[in-house]
Amino acid sequence: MKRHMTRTGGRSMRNPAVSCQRSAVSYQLTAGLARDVEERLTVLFRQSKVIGGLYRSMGQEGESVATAYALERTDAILPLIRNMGALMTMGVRPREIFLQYMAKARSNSRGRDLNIHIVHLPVAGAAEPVVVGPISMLGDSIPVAAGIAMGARMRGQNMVAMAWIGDGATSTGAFHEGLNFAAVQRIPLIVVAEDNKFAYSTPIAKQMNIARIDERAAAYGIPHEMVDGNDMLAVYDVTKRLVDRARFGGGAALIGVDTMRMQGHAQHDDARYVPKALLEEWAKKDPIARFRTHLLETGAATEQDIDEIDAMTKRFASDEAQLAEDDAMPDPSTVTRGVYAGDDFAQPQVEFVKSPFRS
Amino acid sequence: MKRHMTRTGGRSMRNPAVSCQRSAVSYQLTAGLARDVEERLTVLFRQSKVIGGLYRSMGQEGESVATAYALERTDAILPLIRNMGALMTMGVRPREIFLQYMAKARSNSRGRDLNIHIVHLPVAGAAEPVVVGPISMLGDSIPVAAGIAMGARMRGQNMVAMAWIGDGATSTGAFHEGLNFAAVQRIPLIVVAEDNKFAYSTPIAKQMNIARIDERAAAYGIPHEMVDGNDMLAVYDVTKRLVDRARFGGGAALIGVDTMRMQGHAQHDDARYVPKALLEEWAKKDPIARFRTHLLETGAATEQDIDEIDAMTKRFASDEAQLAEDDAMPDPSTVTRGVYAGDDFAQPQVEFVKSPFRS
Amino acid sequence: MAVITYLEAIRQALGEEMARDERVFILGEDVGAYGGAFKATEGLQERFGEARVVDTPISETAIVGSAIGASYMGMRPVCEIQFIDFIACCFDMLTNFAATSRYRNGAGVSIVVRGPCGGGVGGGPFHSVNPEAFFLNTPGLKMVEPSTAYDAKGLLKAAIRDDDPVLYFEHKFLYRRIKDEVPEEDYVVPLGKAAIRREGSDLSIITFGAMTHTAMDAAATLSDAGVEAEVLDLRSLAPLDREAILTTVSKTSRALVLYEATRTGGIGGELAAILAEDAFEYLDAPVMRVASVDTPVPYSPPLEAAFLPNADKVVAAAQKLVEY
Amino acid sequence: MAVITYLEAIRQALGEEMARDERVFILGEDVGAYGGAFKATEGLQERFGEARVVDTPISETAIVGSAIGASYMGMRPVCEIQFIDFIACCFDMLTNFAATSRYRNGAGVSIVVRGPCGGGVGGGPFHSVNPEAFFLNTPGLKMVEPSTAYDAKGLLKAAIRDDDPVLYFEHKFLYRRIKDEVPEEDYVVPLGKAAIRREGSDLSIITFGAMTHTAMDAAATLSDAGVEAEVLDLRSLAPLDREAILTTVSKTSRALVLYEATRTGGIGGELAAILAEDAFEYLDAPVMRVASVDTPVPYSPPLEAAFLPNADKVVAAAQKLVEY
Ligand SMILES: Cc1ncc(C[n+]2csc(CCOP(=O)(O)OP(=O)(O)O)c2C)c(N)n1
Ligand SMILES: Cc1ncc(C[n+]2csc(CCOP(=O)(O)OP(=O)(O)O)c2C)c(N)n1
Ligand SMILES: [Mg+2]
Ligand SMILES: [Mg+2]
Repeated sequence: MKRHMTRTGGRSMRNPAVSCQRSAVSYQLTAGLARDVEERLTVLFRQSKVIGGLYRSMGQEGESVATAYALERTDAILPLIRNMGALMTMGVRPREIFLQYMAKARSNSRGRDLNIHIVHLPVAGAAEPVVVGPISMLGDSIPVAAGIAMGARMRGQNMVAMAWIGDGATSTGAFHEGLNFAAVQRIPLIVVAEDNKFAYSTPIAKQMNIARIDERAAAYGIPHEMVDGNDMLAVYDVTKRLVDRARFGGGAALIGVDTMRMQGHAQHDDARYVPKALLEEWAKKDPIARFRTHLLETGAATEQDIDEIDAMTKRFASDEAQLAEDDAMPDPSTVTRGVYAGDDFAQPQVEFVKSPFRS
Repeated sequence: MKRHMTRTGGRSMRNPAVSCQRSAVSYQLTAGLARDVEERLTVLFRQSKVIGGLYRSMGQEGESVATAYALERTDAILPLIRNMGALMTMGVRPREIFLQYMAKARSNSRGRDLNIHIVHLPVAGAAEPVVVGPISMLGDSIPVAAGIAMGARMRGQNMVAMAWIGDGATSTGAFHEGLNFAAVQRIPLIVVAEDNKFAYSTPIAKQMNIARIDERAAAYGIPHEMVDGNDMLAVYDVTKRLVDRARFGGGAALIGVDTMRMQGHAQHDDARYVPKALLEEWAKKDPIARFRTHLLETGAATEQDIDEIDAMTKRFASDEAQLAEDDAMPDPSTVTRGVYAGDDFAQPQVEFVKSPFRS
Repeated sequence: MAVITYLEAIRQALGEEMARDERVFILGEDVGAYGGAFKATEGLQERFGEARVVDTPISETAIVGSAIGASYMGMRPVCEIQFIDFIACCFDMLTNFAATSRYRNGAGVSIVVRGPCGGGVGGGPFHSVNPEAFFLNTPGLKMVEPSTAYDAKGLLKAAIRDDDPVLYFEHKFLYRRIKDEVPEEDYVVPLGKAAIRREGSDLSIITFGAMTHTAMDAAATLSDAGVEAEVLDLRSLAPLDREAILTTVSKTSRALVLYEATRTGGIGGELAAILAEDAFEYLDAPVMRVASVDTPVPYSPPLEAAFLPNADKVVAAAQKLVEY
Repeated sequence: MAVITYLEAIRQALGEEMARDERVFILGEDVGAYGGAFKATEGLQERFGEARVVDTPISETAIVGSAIGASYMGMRPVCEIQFIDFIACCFDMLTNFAATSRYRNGAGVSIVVRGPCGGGVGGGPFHSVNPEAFFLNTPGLKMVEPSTAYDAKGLLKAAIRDDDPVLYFEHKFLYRRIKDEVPEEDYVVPLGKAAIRREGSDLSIITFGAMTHTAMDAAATLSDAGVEAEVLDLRSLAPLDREAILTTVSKTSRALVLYEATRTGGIGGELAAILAEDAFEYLDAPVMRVASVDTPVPYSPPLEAAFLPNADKVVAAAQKLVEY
């Protein structure tokens, strides 16, 4: 398994120089922002301002950020509920997330759909990503992701689509059909399969009989690799290589990430089925803390730099939350509108932020 | 790839003694019977006595027979349309097939369902197999097969279930979900995946991006092996080993068979999309002719023995066809009966023959 | 008699049937140690072991397909679909395999497929569906949906003992909100039988599931205004209790059909057709349908409130109906 | 005007739309060199290349799912389901993903899903289905089913140009049996519009697809007996042409609803409900449904004949209706 840092963030023997062009600090920023946004959501949830469930990616922010970092700004992402990091990396403005979770009128779904179920199909020429949030039926985003990348290819765009999927969701028929189709058609689709040890309460051993989640891809004849998901540099390296390969005609690939869901499935779930020892072990490997250590040890940033970053992301998250809180709830008279074409009404476009979260 | 005979049937270097207890001659009998039954069906089809399509297994009879031979009489089989050989091996009386194809009143489905869509659930203690014919939706029999073997285990029966599946059908979500579940639960399920080069008109290269069909199983962490499907001895050996393993708690396995569909998808299909050279190559490897040569060369049978076998199976097939032809068509007044329990009516049980086709 | 919740009634039915008949077992996602997303199977794995309460992968088609196979071997599987919306992922297995098996080959499929349906809890478009109409045009399936704890228990027991595939929809809004008396001793509520929840002579409200309670609320309001509604709780959606439907409408001459699924193509159509065919002479006014509006289920509370039927909408429709 | 078959009309519509708009492409099983199980796509791969006529694995969910994705990128995919029965295998993708996308996020899904439906050819339980009622309770989908070559071509063109997901059911019994005149020039038959196939004043037969021809045969027989039936061919099943339905029934005061799917839970229920609601005052007799019996589709010809509606059954029902 690919690993760049030692488990607690120190320099490992195999740790090369930071291999991406972008500043290492921006990983820290983005993963921190993802966590801060979710922390704010947790507060809002406790205040009963979030409608329905809240699904946290605590402990997984690193893989989500570092995989998305390997994409170009105009590529396509199909995140699942725990890919807050990917959304932040692609520059989705945090307010969008708060608006969605609070079911507000100006959320991308106008209060019609849950949490990160947002869709952005940029106008031609815009330097924006395609974002297609999930529907709840797990697995379905894989065929759709294949179609996005295939459609883009038909239209002459050199686009890669990236879809994330949980260990549990790899058991669905839709996952199989979609990835197999992508493999046969050499579609530039990157699937990030997240082994976070559980699907709701079900341990991965009841989900699959293979030792490593990336072996799911062996049935499709595509490259697959396992990576320490809490090592952002390693994740980036592996992903970048496979993204480049896909972009230049090499076809689909699957990246297995070894990580851990550090909270319950959703906020209502106290996750008592998770062995304490497992949590303790993974707490030491927290991707953000580890990367902090790495930045300090490599001299890429000082304590003060990082504290400033932390303060900035926290402030940003809370400002954005406030903006969303102040928005109105949807007007009930709009309920029947826009089921079919011709009856569309005011569609709030997803907003993106550029700086300082991405070079 | 496992192979016992040379491609044309001569003794190969690796050819061990016939490794099963049953007489080698019975393979020849059974595969020949399967072909003869289908030949009769072809005649009946031309006479417009078959309702709907006729699907032949020409060229694949060998793998179908030899895989089923590895089962006990009380195991479960879930054949697909091209598994006439398996049905004959388990002793299903040919008349049952003719009755079904001609949609007769006393067919197992009472004229309600197609071709080999028969179901036999033996009464407790009967020395008969469970037979669950397919529904047309490909892939669906894999989860059902898993359930049969799981249910039998729950009831304390030491039963193995065997399901056949085409290369094309391995692309379905149902296949994936069913085999994955069987793998996780260590269910005694043997899947025979038939690479017969085409799914209808679609070549296998458009169906999967792997070189060998058995790699489909790599995603499930179960043993898988590829075998020359037109070499009955090799097929039997590989299958027997995996069946025994499954029976004694080893769990599911997949056998990939390398074979060739020697006619069109169904009788209406002239299969002009199949390269002539491919057919010629495989014609030389006909499993029945090959086994004939093998019997002669090993001295297991004489020309005369085999001619007698041939005459016997032909006569049997045609007698059975005649019995079926003489049966009545269903009474239309029965059409509404038996949708729900309590309204069941005269259910024709599948009949089995014992001798001389199985020891 | 003990007073228990709708959810507890389901849990009791499962536990008692498993104790009564060793062929009964449960399979689904997170049904084991966790006890299911809504805790309907809580404690059952501890009591009956891992072999009889099986945590499955996220594979609805495998869940239902393997249940079919196990039922062929004489077992009586109860499948849990975590939210009934995911039944769409095994639509093929249910409608093509399970529903046709007995008719085709006399091979009955004794499975129950149960799960939480319905809205009103901010579940959004994928956790709120009422799927009965998806299955109503497939002969071979049975469908039930209880509105009380008593029925929840009795119908589930009947479903498990039934020799045909039964879809059992439990309304998640009722899980912990509804409590009623349930006998200590074993009982079943037979499939195919509706129940009068309130007698009345001015109109019939034909409904089921959570909407039964909405109908009762509306009936109380109507009664204050001098209109007496009879409330018929269908309980079974397939087969429908034609006799009970015709009896109430022959008495009141006015029918209001209330269901929570979206209006077009819903079960209300079938009810209207039955009434059109067999109650034409009794009817003094058009059959009225009150249902959700024709959109996906919206998530935001003000939208969902506008989307769903409620007592006010029923009262307004009923008043129109009696004034007709 | 050329006289062409229903099947040829479909093929022409596909070819012309692909020539007209490079965003249109086809995907499905065996649609390429083979030209599809029924040859609806014959010659198209040769003409437009492998990139625009894509042979897929046996993966209905991937077919429809990838079509949704491609449509997000501005393409206009046409999915072929080899027999429409297999649409059950992508029920989830259609009802949950495609149908809700525009409502949820304003992201329209411009796909067509087409395939052969219906019985009468000895296809048995898995190659004969009429699936419209499975989808009628899902807002966001459109559905059409032509009965003539003219409509087959015009409706398919309209479906491809439409910005919403359209299910296009083609009745396999009609493929080579029906021929009629089709203009040389480009035309569409708008979605949502029914057509009167025969005028009459004694009763209205409301139907679509292959049953339109059955209705016409029945109407001819009835006419000989002095009963003049009006035949309304719905063409679009979602949305229904409410106006045309009410207009014909207001004229004849008697409605017979004829559909080939099984009776209970079929589209006839929705039609009866619409009539009950909005034509109550016009109706002089109960709405009658003539449909297939409530069983899986049986395979053997005598059984299938007993199962399906036919002109005799329609005549008998119509006579009862006018005598009412
Ligand atoms: C088809 C389907 N079945 C069931 C569910 C219910 N469900 C929601 S999340 C979840 C667990 C997902 O686990 P995994 O895929 O590992 O992702 P994770 O939550 O661990 O990120 C389940 C079972 C669903 N959303 N879709
Ligand atoms: C789910 C599903 N989709 C499509 C079909 C139509 N169909 C019937 S047979 C066939 C080809 C099957 O090929 P394969 O699985 O390789 O089996 P073979 O015919 O080669 O034995 C297809 C596409 C089907 N039966 N089921
Ligand atoms: Mg997981
Ligand atoms: Mg094949």
